Amino acid sequence: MSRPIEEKLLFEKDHPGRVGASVPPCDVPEADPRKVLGDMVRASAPALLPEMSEVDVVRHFTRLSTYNYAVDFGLYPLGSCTMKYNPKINEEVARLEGFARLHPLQPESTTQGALELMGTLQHALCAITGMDACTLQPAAGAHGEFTGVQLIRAYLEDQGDARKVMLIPDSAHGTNPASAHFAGYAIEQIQSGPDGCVDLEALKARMRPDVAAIMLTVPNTLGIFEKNIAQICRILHANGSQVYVDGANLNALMGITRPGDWGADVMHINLHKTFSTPHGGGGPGAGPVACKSHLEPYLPRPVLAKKEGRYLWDLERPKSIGKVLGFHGNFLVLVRALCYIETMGAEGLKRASELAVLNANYMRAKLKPLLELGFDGPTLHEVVFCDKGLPGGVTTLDLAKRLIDYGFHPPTVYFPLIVHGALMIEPTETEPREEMDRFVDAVAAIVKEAEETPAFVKAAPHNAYRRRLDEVAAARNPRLTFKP
Amino acid sequence: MSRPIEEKLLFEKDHPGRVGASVPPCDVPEADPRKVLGDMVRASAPALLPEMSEVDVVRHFTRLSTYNYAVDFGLYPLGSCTMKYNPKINEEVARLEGFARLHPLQPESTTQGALELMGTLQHALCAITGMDACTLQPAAGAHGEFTGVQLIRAYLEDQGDARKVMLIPDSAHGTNPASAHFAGYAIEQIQSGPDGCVDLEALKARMRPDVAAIMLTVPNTLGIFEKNIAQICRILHANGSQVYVDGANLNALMGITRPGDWGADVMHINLHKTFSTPHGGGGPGAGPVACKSHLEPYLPRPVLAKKEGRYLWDLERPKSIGKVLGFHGNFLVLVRALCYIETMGAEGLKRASELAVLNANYMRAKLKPLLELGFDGPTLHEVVFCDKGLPGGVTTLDLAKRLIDYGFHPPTVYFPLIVHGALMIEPTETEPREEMDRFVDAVAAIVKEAEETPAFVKAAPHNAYRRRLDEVAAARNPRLTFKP
Amino acid sequence: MRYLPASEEDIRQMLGAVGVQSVSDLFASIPEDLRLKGPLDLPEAVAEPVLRERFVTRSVRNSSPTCRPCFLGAGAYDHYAPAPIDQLLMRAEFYTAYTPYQPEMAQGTLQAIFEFQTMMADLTGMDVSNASLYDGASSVAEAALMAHRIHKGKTVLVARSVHPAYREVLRTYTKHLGFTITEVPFGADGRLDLAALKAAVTPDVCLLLAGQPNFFGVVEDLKAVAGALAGDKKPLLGAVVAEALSLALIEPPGACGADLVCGEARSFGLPLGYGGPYLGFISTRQANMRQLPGRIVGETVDAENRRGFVLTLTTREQHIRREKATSNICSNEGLCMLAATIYLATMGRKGLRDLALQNLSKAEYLKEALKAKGIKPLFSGPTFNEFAVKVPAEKATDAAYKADLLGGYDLGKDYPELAGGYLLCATERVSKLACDRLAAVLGGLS
Amino acid sequence: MRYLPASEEDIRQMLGAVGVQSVSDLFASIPEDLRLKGPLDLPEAVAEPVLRERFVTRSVRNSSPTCRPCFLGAGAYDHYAPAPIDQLLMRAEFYTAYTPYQPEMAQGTLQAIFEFQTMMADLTGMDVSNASLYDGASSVAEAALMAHRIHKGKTVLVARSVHPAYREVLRTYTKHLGFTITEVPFGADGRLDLAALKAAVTPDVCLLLAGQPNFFGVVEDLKAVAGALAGDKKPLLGAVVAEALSLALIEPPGACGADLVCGEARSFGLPLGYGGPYLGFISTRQANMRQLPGRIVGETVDAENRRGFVLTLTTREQHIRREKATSNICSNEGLCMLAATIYLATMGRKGLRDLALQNLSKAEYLKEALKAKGIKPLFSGPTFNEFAVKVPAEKATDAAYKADLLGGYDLGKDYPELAGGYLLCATERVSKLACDRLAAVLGGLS
Ligand SMILES: Cc1ncc(COP(=O)(O)O)c(C=O)c1O
Ligand SMILES: Cc1ncc(COP(=O)(O)O)c(C=O)c1O
Repeated sequence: MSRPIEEKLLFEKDHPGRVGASVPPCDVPEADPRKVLGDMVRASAPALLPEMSEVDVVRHFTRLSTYNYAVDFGLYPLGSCTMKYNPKINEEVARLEGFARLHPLQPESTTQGALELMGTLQHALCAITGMDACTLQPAAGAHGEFTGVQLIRAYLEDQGDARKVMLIPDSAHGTNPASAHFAGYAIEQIQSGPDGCVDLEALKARMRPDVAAIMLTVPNTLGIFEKNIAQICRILHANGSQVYVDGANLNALMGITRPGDWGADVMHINLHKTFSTPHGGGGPGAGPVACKSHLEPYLPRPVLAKKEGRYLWDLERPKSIGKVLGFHGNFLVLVRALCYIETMGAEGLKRASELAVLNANYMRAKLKPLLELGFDGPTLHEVVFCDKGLPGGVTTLDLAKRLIDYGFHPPTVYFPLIVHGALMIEPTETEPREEMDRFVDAVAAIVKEAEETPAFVKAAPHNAYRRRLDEVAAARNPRLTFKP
Repeated sequence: MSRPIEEKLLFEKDHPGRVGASVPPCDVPEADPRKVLGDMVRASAPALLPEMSEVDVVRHFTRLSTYNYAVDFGLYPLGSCTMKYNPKINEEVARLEGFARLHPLQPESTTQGALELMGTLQHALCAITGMDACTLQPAAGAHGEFTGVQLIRAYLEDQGDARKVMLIPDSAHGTNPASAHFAGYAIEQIQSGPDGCVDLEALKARMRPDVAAIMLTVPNTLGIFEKNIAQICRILHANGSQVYVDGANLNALMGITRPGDWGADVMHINLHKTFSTPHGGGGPGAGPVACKSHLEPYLPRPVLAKKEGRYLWDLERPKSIGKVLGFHGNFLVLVRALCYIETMGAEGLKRASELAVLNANYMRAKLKPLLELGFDGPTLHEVVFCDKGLPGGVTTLDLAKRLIDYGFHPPTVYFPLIVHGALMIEPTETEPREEMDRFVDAVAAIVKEAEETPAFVKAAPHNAYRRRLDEVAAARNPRLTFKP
Repeated sequence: MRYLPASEEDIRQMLGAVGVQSVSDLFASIPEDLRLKGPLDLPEAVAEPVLRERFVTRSVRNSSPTCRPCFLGAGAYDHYAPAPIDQLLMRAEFYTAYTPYQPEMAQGTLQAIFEFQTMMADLTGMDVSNASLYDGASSVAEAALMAHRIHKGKTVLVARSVHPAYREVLRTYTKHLGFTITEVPFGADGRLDLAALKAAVTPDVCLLLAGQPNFFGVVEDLKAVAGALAGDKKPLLGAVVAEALSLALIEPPGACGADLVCGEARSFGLPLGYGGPYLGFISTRQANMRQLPGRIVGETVDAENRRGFVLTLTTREQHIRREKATSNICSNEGLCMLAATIYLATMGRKGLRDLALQNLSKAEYLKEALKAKGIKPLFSGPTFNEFAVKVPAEKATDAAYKADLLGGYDLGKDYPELAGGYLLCATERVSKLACDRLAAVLGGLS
Repeated sequence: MRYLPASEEDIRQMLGAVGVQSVSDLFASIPEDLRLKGPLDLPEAVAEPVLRERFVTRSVRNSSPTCRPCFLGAGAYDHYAPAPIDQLLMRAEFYTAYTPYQPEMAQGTLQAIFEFQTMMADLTGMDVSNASLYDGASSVAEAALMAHRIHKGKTVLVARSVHPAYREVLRTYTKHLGFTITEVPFGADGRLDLAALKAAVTPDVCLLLAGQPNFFGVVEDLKAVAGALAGDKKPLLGAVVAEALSLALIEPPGACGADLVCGEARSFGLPLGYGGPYLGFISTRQANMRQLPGRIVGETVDAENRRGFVLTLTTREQHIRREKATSNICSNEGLCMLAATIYLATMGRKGLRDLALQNLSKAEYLKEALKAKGIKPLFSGPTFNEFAVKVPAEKATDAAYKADLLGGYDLGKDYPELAGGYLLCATERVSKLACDRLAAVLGGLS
């Protein structure tokens, strides 16, 4: 193909009289909406829904798709996002009619295959995390955080010991404080030490009875393993507090070490990161929560149970925090995740983590001559560089935009917040070495360009479907819908 | 996305030790190939088969795909190719396991669904063409031609009247003479009259006993309906000759007029043109042959029959020309074609032809101020322009290549041979008007460029994945495989 | 392993570049005593052909609406999704992309979101919409939090006729935030009891949530409801739409005085999927835009002044505002949003209305068929494609199943006061014949 | 109609631009008396949801190897196609494109063909390959025409042990071209009778076609066959490969002295599909390149000297040479070729060999299991994944079916002299258990 075809908005393609779908003829008498619904009948059609032929629709979205970058094209090194390859067999099995067309409220006797699948996945997630119980209901990582923090809260209240404060390191993802906040906690940020880890002494000093829990991402968003994690758990527990682990970075740890064994009480898992389910341009994901047995009574209803060899939904959960989603979680995402786990097996998952860490360290080693590290300590599955030393006044954003011209998706930028102009790089284990080399070469070329022609770099991207987009203008004068 | 990613050849991506597929463990004792096969064991592995991971493979072909243009992007006006939209539901039903995983030699009692489908399709094709019988065995248009001509030959021989000569107009597609040649005929080219049609008087004059048949494309490759077709049939029949119709352009005629009613004896149908099955970058297609009852005894074996409500394959066909394909035809293409026919229904097919002709005439009207017509008479589903009057020494090829820069696939060029520098344009009925307007605008722009900056046009394409490719060098020094 | 490109030789070279001896050296920062000693307690890897068969087996150990016409609705409606949708979703450019953080290489996703926002606003009669939420239930909870931010009151009135799971999620979300959740009863017509509503409104009430249609399938007189909300600090009116298809035929909440609309848009081209992934949304008035939860896309221009789209109003979001964000949501339901966008473009304004009308007609037909068997609607209010009747509910589902039908929903599970109430849904996918069969089955129960 | 974008308004405007009153005016060039008076004798249009169900119904009115392990080969072998293949084929860039006539916008297809040609040449031990032919049977016919062009002789020797359908197509193709087709018998080992072969060779023989493996699954001693072809005007040796997977384990024909290899490569990632579309091919020595039928892709450079690919040697083809072309083929099996290319890249040289070895092992196991039940191979020659036995063939298939197995192929249909011969195939997809079950069933027949 040549350059992407410029495609208008759907509403600019509206063509009255065109038809995009065929509705079967009605085999019952047509009802008169006005008679049935009275004046609650819709007075005017939704004017903006376009009329298009099937051809128009297919071309519209096919053309739009060509403006996107994707994992199936190449490296997508968004840190803490684990943009690993999305296996094709997962997509195939998730589309089997016996899964895709199941109604969530069918009697359990008619859904044993689906329930067995969920039970098997719960077991696998417990085995991987070292936890005792699991809920598959949360729809994403942040949803899992919220659920997990609610479990802590319900447990503590049940102990008669409601507490107010959630401790969260400054390196944490924004969802952590937000999730804790919506569970009613006051957030207290704790500063990372010079090694990027929790300052143990400061933590000890903060141990007062108002501390409900700590939320830790392990390895953290710098890619650093929280070396004192076991001790942290002990400190918190001694204070009557709980430990929440954000499992977004579990991809570094499978088969190597388990949060449950450190002493953590509860964690969420991003199936759309560690377990290869696609990101879909922003979801759907799934954020199961795994916990120790003392938190199990509080899990969202209903809980999957097994009686006399049959699975069923147990609704009688008096201590449950209640539902967090309308039905049983993002089932079709769960299907994919189990397909991945069974494909990999115990050894394969461990190997995935090992190679994820190897790839990240390889990138680190190759990029170190070009960029400055955010923190110096050993890192696992991802590495964070800072903008110090970028020549020619070129910023992290400029570097990122110029990478687009080289055919790469940029890393996560300006996060974590504790690193100036952060560039957070996570290649994942599914990246071949040559692809990483290609990326390193691109960074080297850009650094050179930054020295020689900084203005050119600052004006990037030059070859993308769009030049740099004005985000400030968009926020200042929000235009959120098409106006005819 | 930015510009397409340059992707090497598979062999340059060979990476020993990588694995792309998982072969299940063998549940029987592993045989020793040397023991079983003796010295017929393969001595060395096929060295060039690459070792790649699944990720590598998916990226390789995904990247390659971005170098292609396709119907799902826009207008693909290849004349006589009928590049209509390929409906998505066709693709879905053709992948049902009960079709896709049927073995061709299963007992008929286990394939009644497939046989009923084929029977229904045969009936539909007979209804559309006005013929009496039909074989679904041929795999493409040319294969259908060969089959149809063989039917004629077998019939005439059976009459004790083997004849030698096949008459073919100069406007015919190259497959016509080639197919007739391989059926053992001497080809005699007949010149088109000034109206692009067969010269009736010349034809009459040629009616001698050596003429086996005439092969006519109707409408012909100029898009012109052979107005004397009925008379031609009568002339040939009076001479004891047969009439073969190349149905490549049936898309102009559905529900409007039927070759069987004109007096034609046999024809092929391109399911991958008229009946919306995808072209697949060069097949697979399907070229069923429909004929009058006098030719039926000669159809390829086996013939689909129905006995006591059950379908079966009738092998007892003593007069059959024999098989032309190993099994029963391109079945999964047939599935798609029937899905299309049943989607459209009688009226829908007629409407498709009407609109195909309307679209072509619209293109003709809009392009006429810009390009010179090859022939002046009324045309149906396609229109042919010539290169006369292209300014600046710009050729048909240059115009075609420059269209690529404008994001269009060029029309068929330099065919039919009787038009100088032919540009043969068939939009099909699935093209929306705006898309045709966009194309006309592009042609207008190029004609202007040809006046102003002809050298630029002659150097096109400029924006494609590749600049103009050297076909002469390729043919002079053929490099047909990768050499390490 | 086919997803792991590194060969032994790659590993050797990469270890060399890193400057370590072995892969396990890379994990030196993990204290020895925390390392897992044995292998994970999981089965061995399974080869793709075997695994595929295992999943096929699992899938056929369920009986779905494919074999049995489905009269079960209750928040999940069995509609047909035209074939192009899934094939477009399967384009790697869409499904293997992340959230569009780098707009210059994500315009495909961004333009589609902008189109979705526009169509959802149009359908609901609102000015703006977000880019999706997890599902209908959580959208109700997010709506309550949003209404509180706008109005400041801490009491939420929710119609008892709102989907029970949605109400439960609302409670879970607000449990520790000092909210009071008060249910407003329904009348004999199945509609909101307006007198009770009026009595419940206090200055602390920030929001009234009413189902449209409600859980009983009954279409509320939303204008009357809006009229009942009076006073100085009058609460926001939020419509909860669990069956988005109804928007094509029912007066949009925006035209009835609603301030926000939340709900579930899975009916727009997504599979039933045993409950997920689904597609939550909120749309609202322009003035409330900055209080919306979730992603929002806005129009802008690039350096060459060409139109383009970006994620916008991001200062509402957790990655910038952390605990002060309007929501904790990050990954949402992007691909589901895309499916709905394709669906709406495919159906068009006329197709969607035709389909909605057909749903209405099927339900009305089923109602009449049941009446003919002596089974009466539980409520007198008008309905869309779902309605409640009075039958021996415990027996009904089994009896239907034996007749190769997926029966309805036993209202007694959630509403003790409606024991014997049975919720039935009839979409375009149930035939007249199936309706007749169901009527015969239910009519035959004592 | 959803595939027809023109609205009434479009039609009005387009008619205006054309300058006619009505659509029927456009057909004025078709004589009135030839116009169809009534509508086509076809049913009315069916809506997509209904039609989909109809096709599902049709598809389940067949019983396929999905439910029944398949011991039927005979030219179509039940192999697993890894999931990425079909998802890549579904990229519109591939399946909705035409033959790559405009190379600058078809490099994706062209590069894939070049890769296919390379791998097929490598697998067969030849120098070059074409881009595909219709199927294995027609490739045999094309090979005969090609050999004639090279050698000029008009007699083709074909082993009687070549696939019966292939031989039949060969006869159909050559019927009117003055060829003599002579069959060469097989010996007790199932291999070509070399003495008979030698006796049959005359200066007019342009080609000997031998199956490798042949229809009985027997692997020919192709080197000995090559040795038997002597003399001045010695014929070309053509190997017919109906089961392309065997190429991974059997000495390639090129290494045994063959001049060309033709056959069927459907085993490489394509569905059984009730017989089509399949994937024919011919590969040959460099010297014969210009006599190949069908499309061929060659490497070249563009105006900026970058590597690129084009259709080449097109002067062989009908659109240039018309009746003097090397073949009439035009559309071939492009997408099937792509599937095979993806398959071969996925399997790799090691994976393909492992799979072939597993096929060999399964067949050997089945052979032994049958021997244990007293059923003996019909031939003594070595086999790959298929072999013939002697059983009451007429009863065998029914009995197998009753035991939920798809049984083998009754050789008596094509070889009266082998009445009671039964051809059985065992690929990687039949389990040990299924083999045991089949052995028990066949052993139980009198
Ligand atoms: C460390 C961390 N925690 C939590 C999340 C939130 O996960 P989700 O987007 O699935 O809600 C992210 C997402 O990027 C993350 O990186
Ligand atoms: C008029 C005409 N006849 C025959 C053919 C050959 O059809 P196929 O490519 O299906 O063999 C073509 C192909 O373009 C054609 O245009």
